[in-house]
Amino acid sequence: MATAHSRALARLMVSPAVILLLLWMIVPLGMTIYFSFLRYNLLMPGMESWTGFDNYYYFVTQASFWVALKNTLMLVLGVLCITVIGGILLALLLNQPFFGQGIVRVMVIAPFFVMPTVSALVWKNFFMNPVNGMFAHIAKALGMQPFDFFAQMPLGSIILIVAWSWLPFATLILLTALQSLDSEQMEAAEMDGAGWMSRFYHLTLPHLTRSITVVILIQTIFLLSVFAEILVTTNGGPGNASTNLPYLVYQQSLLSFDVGGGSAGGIIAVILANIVAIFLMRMIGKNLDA
Amino acid sequence: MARKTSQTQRMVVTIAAWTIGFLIFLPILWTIILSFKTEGDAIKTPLEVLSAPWTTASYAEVQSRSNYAGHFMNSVIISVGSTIIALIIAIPAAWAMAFQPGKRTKDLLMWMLSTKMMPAVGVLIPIYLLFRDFGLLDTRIGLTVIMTLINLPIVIWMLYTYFREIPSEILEASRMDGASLKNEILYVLTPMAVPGIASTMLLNVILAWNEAFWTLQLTTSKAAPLTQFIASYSSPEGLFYAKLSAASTMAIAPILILGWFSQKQLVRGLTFGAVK
Amino acid sequence: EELTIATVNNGDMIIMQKLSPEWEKATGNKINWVILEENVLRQRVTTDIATKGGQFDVMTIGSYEAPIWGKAGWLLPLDDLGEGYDYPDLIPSVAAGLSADGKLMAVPFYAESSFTMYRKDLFDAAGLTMPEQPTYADIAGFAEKLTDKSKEQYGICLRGKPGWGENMAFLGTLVNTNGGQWFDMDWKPQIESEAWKTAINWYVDAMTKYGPPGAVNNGYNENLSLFQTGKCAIWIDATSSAGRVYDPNQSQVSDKVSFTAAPQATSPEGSAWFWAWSLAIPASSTKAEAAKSFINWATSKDYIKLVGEKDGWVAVPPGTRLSTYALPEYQKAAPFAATVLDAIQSADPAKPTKDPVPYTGIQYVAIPEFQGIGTFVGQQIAAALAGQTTVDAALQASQAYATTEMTRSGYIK
Amino acid sequence: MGQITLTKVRKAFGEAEVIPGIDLQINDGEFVVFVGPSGCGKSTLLRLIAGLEDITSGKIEIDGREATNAAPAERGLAMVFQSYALYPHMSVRKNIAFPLKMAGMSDADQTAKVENAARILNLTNYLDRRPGQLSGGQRQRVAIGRAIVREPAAFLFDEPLSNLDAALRVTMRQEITELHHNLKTTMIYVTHDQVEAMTMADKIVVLQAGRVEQVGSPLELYNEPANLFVAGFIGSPKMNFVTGEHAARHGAATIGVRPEHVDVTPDGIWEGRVILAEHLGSDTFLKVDTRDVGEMTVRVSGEMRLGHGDTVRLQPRPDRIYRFAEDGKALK
Amino acid sequence: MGQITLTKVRKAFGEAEVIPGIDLQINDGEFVVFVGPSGCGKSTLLRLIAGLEDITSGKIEIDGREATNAAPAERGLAMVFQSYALYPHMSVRKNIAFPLKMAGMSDADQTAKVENAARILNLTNYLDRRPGQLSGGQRQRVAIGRAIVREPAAFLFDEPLSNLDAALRVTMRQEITELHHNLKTTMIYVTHDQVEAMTMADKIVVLQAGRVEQVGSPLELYNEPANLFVAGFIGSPKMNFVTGEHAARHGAATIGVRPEHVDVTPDGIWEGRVILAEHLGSDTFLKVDTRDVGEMTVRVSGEMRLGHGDTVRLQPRPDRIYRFAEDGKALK
Ligand SMILES: Nc1ncnc2c1ncn2[C@@H]1O[C@H](COP(=O)(O)OP(=O)(O)OP(=O)(O)O)[C@@H](O)[C@H]1O
Ligand SMILES: Nc1ncnc2c1ncn2[C@@H]1O[C@H](COP(=O)(O)OP(=O)(O)OP(=O)(O)O)[C@@H](O)[C@H]1O
Ligand SMILES: [Mg+2]
Ligand SMILES: [Mg+2]
Repeated sequence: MATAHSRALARLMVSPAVILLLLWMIVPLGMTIYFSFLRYNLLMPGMESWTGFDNYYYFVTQASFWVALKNTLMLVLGVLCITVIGGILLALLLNQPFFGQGIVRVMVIAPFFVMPTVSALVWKNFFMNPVNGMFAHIAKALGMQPFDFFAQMPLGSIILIVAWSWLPFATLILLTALQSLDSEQMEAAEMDGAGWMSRFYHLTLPHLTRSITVVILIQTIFLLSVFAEILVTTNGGPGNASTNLPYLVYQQSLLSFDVGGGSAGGIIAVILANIVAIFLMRMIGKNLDA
Repeated sequence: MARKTSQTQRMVVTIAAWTIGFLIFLPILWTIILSFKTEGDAIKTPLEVLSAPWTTASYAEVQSRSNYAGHFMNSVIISVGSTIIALIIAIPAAWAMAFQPGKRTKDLLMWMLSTKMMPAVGVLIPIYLLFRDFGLLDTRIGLTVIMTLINLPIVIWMLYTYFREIPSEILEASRMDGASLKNEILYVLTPMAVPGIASTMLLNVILAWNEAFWTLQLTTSKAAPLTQFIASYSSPEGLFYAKLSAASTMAIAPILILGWFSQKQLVRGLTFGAVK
Repeated sequence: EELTIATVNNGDMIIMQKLSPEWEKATGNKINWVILEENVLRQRVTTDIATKGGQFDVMTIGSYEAPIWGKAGWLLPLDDLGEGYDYPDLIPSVAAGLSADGKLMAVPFYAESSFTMYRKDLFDAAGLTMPEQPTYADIAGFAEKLTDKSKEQYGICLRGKPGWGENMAFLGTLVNTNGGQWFDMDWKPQIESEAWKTAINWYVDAMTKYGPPGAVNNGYNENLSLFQTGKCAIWIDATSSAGRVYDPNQSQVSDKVSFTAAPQATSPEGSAWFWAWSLAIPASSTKAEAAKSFINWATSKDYIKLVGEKDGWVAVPPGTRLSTYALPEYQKAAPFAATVLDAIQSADPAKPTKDPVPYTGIQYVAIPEFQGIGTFVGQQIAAALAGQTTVDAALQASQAYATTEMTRSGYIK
Repeated sequence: MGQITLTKVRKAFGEAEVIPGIDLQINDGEFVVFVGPSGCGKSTLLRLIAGLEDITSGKIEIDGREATNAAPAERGLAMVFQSYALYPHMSVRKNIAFPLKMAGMSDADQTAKVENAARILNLTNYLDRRPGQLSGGQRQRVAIGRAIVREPAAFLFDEPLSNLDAALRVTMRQEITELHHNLKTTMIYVTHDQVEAMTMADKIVVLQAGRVEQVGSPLELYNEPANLFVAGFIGSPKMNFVTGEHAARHGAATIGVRPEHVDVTPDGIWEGRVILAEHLGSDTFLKVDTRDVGEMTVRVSGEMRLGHGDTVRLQPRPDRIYRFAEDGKALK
Repeated sequence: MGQITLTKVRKAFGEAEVIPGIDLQINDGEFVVFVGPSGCGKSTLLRLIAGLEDITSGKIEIDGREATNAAPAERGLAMVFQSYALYPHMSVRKNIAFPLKMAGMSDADQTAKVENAARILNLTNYLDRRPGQLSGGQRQRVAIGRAIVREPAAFLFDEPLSNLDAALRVTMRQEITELHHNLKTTMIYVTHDQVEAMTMADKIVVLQAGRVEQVGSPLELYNEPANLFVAGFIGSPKMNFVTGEHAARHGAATIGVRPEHVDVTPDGIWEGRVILAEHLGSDTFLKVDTRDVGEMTVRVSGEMRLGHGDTVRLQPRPDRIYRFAEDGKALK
């Protein structure tokens, strides 16, 4: 099905989507780039002036920038590790026959539906709060000092909360993939004398690579811009221990109202995100075509 | 491989699965439980909480303070509306990419996805200015447009992967049968992709429903969805666990129920072409 | 007409929201409430007014914003609220703090200073007495004796959550009374000065030893609930808390609490803060008349009576009108009234520190750049409190940041 | 009604020239089969006729009218695909009615036509099922039904039976033949199974690498293959070829003998050892390794008690020896 | 080395009794084929032998040792699956080496064994490809390679050729036969294609509904089917059955004649009209509608110039008439 007519039609059909996304990318981004070269504080209207690369200079040279960069990566990697490894284990478990499969699946899937603000509030107040939270109550009941999550491991706590939200997603995709594993292949390996571990390592895991890449791609897209969880729990602190790039940009442009600096930060974040994107696409492209 | 899985093994799996499932679900369950307690009881130890009397007072309080119905309707309109618009734009695009692939199709798709990586905070001020100039602040239309744009790449990608599983012979058959392009998409492609479209819709309704940055920034009251509703409870003063729980429960309940009812559909579709 | 009103999710505002149908009924107007947490509210409102988005008809702003925005011409002057609005009755220092160029830019909804709240029962049990005017050294001593972590009883609760309106509010007063200041007369940041070091070291030391766990995340609201549930022996915070800890409906310690002035160290200047949550109308509002009518209602003497009758006299918004403090019902219900009034009247944003400074504001500096600097410094100190960095390092980073910002903004030539 | 003429039809996908230029005339009412090895361009040619691909150059006429640039639906042809290409979400009735609906026919007329087609194809009882609830053969029939109702000028079939199992394939191929008997509409049928080609076609077109090797009736191709390729392609098991001295003796570069034309007799001219004997009861197939002419496949009717390693002598029937020149062309 | 004995083997899936009880003896080195219609339990039986399913009751012995409860890997059997079940992410080399690796063999030994197997199977040039880059036949060979390297006591094949096209099926079936000749290992082969059964087996086991209908060599089954079911199942085209008066005349409830045992002669006893004539060149298949005995399929060697509608007379060969009793049992 490839006549000249149908090819022209195809181009026509993609164009609305392409044009919209192009506008969506170019217009605000263009304005952001423009702002990033201005000294522009929202609280001092009419004082805008051209500053060249100053904003970029200040943004990159502040100590928080490198910390934020590190935190962004830690957050993405941490959540990916937990969700992928946890997701595989959980998918393996749920793929076994057991009583009440449907109900357990409903329970496991639930966190995915909870909005980030709510999940952060729930974890922060009901669980991780060192005085009234459930963990504190349990620690006290066991005669231990309650652990102060957001002070002792701020980034870790956020990783935990975000991972909780994304674990169901990873689990579901991996479970679907597991169910598509050819049972004859497993039987063949069994005939070949492969034990449980060997079968997992030599068959299941390679079978899952495609799905794992997809999980990584999709989650990375969302994890690079984690924001609500930080805003609700730690506000990026203590210090900047849990500030990631989006939050740093938020601080700059919406807490200090330094739109110029924030825009420069935004552009830097876009560039970094695209570096990650290109890197990911390479990996995915290879994996998805195979 | 239907050999006897020993009864004990099955029990072990059952216990493990239930325990883990319960732990994962606990935060939600606990929120629901707390929402039916008084503020005083809600901060006690777990055992005391469970034995405390039940009350719906917090719901009444939350209801009297906020216009839940209004926020709820806005959430529904914005998330469903943006999903439908995204589908209308995405179906033809995905059709073209799946059935008329060119050398650049893959790159195009990846480019689309990469637009999702743009950090929203970085472009808030420009968008705010644009919205102000077009009179879109605090309008459902404005927010719907933003949600559409944010979710469009994912919608296109998901549809693209479903469409690719449809044999192109069927579309050719319809063309031989005299169907115009419109009819081909309307009568053949779309109905065949119904499961895929349904799960795409679900996922995007969920994502739009839970989106908490743009919804908070671009709306105030008339178009404010449930994320705004929950924001007013996010750090209120004094004893507040019960009210916060009630508000949280009310904010997530609709999507949770929708998700549970349609989870088969959702799960079936959540493969992003990863399962061959 | 439909008004959109943005406000903070504090108790007093929630009472206002609950009572607002009375006004709606009386005038036939309708209100859309946008109730947000303080940080989010400030950010939303600022974005909107600075870009002239025109989304709000009435905004709740603080004494920090009112003069700055008033000067920028973003706010509608509010000195014509009509006949019955008894302007002279507003506490003069409060009204002054909300004016720009001699015009009232926002009217106070409630105003507050800071003071010391403590648990009389615990003091008595330990055989301690709180002096009329405590010093920070006294406070540390008391806190030490009253801490019993096994019973979840903490000697002192102070704000730890970073933010210029959160931990820096308290820390500002602590620095001031230690003789420190934000900037010298040349706008050079003074954050690495001895006064700062003394103050912050006292704070970190006291909080680590006698404070509750998780203090870095405790803002005003968290501390309030800690105190209300009897977990704190001493709490230095806003005077507006008085009603809340004294209200038996909210507080488990209502009958065990006493109040006194904010502690001092070496200098009395700026030892207690000044803050007023106030209502203002953006200059761009197209519904100014209705908005004024609402503001008039919500800050009037009648409103105060209404709250007193409906929600109890302890709950009335404090610190705005002299007449409130003259009401016998209020004096009876709120024995702390005099202390509070005293604190508010003596807090003078115009003379915040021992040495002269080029700015106004006790716990803040009334320039636009302050929000960014204050937030940054707040975070650094929170990091020090959490033990992730040292006090010296935190102050050094803060000094560097503030210097950069002030240089960029052209204050430092 | 159903005459198709291809003139110098050429098709290239980018660089790759798949069909270098074909002239072909298909007459009204004929059953034409395209055969050839995989990848030789059978499907491509069919799709060019259908209009699903653009031709690179050349001309297609249908019933004397130029159709080179007509859209698929305008050509009045119907196609049955290898995978059936049924619409899985529609009932059988709707599937069959789909082309009529697209043509804007009234509901009543649609029903009448669909029921008539269902009767012809023995599908009346299945009209309300979905394709997923049908067996392979029934699905195939629905696909044909969808083609029939349009009363096309010609039917195009692309390996319509290759997804069916052996037994069903036999039945369906007889049904299609019968259908052609009844409808007498032109049919173009692509297959790579030469049994199908032999049993169904009025005219077989043998393709190789996009070129027509020979056109003719099945028995013409069997009896007088134009060249080595056709000789080897038509007939099962494959014709045995002998080159060298033994061929030269017949004045040819290569000679060919079909397995069924070799007899096992004690006085055969070629001696060899049986390396494989397949006993089907009805026939015995032998693979014989001869010293003189290499491996020979032989078909013997009925049972022959021979096994691996036995020595036999083979005798080709002299009137059944095919001769080919150096360039592969058949010698008369 | 490769002797398998089943004693009273019974298998039920929950309520459904799939195999009600089978006794079977497979000797060392034999090539045994299980045939039967779809769903008759062939795969199940094979999987019981492999150990991939538990037997419900009964006993399985391999080389005289009880293996009823042994794990699949312990039984020393190798299996080749219908879908090949290759490991898609491993190279051919790794696929073949996998069982050796699992057995903990040294790398050098693995390489040697793999290369030897590759040589036997003509896979040497493909060792570094992935299964996805191979043709169907090559994949099948890899699957066999994986079985060979283990030097199993017996090979189990479950319809190994049913995914291949007709021509390839013929080649592969000859390759497997040859492999058996060379290795002389016991092979158990499941198929529902009776041509495969006839050409490959030393011994055919005909199953129906989980029951053994007949066990014997291919020609035994062809010549002396034990009952109607076997008679109809073995032979292609299918045997023609006649009941009623004509059968009674032979003292049987039913008589059967194979298509290849009916001659077309002017003095045949049954007269009929040709309703279908398929000319393959080598043979002609006729479907004849007779007044006396219904539809008859007839195979004539070579070409016979008959077409649709011609009238013919048919004569069954008297020594080739099979007779069956009321209950389907063959009469001697
Ligand atoms: N869209 C295409 N782009 C590039 N090459 C193509 C395309 N379609 C077919 N070809 C090439 O054209 C040649 C002929 O393909 P075609 O499908 O017509 O063969 P065929 O005879 O139908 O084979 P088969 O019997 O396997 O179906 C093949 O070499 C194929 O690779
Ligand atoms: N796991 C199972 N659970 C229940 N019934 C089963 C199971 N496996 C097979 N059966 C049933 O057992 C019977 C025999 O199945 P089996 O797969 O052995 O047939 P087969 O002879 O191999 O058929 P085919 O030729 O189609 O492969 C069938 O009726 C099937 O439905
Ligand atoms: Mg083809
Ligand atoms: Mg089977």
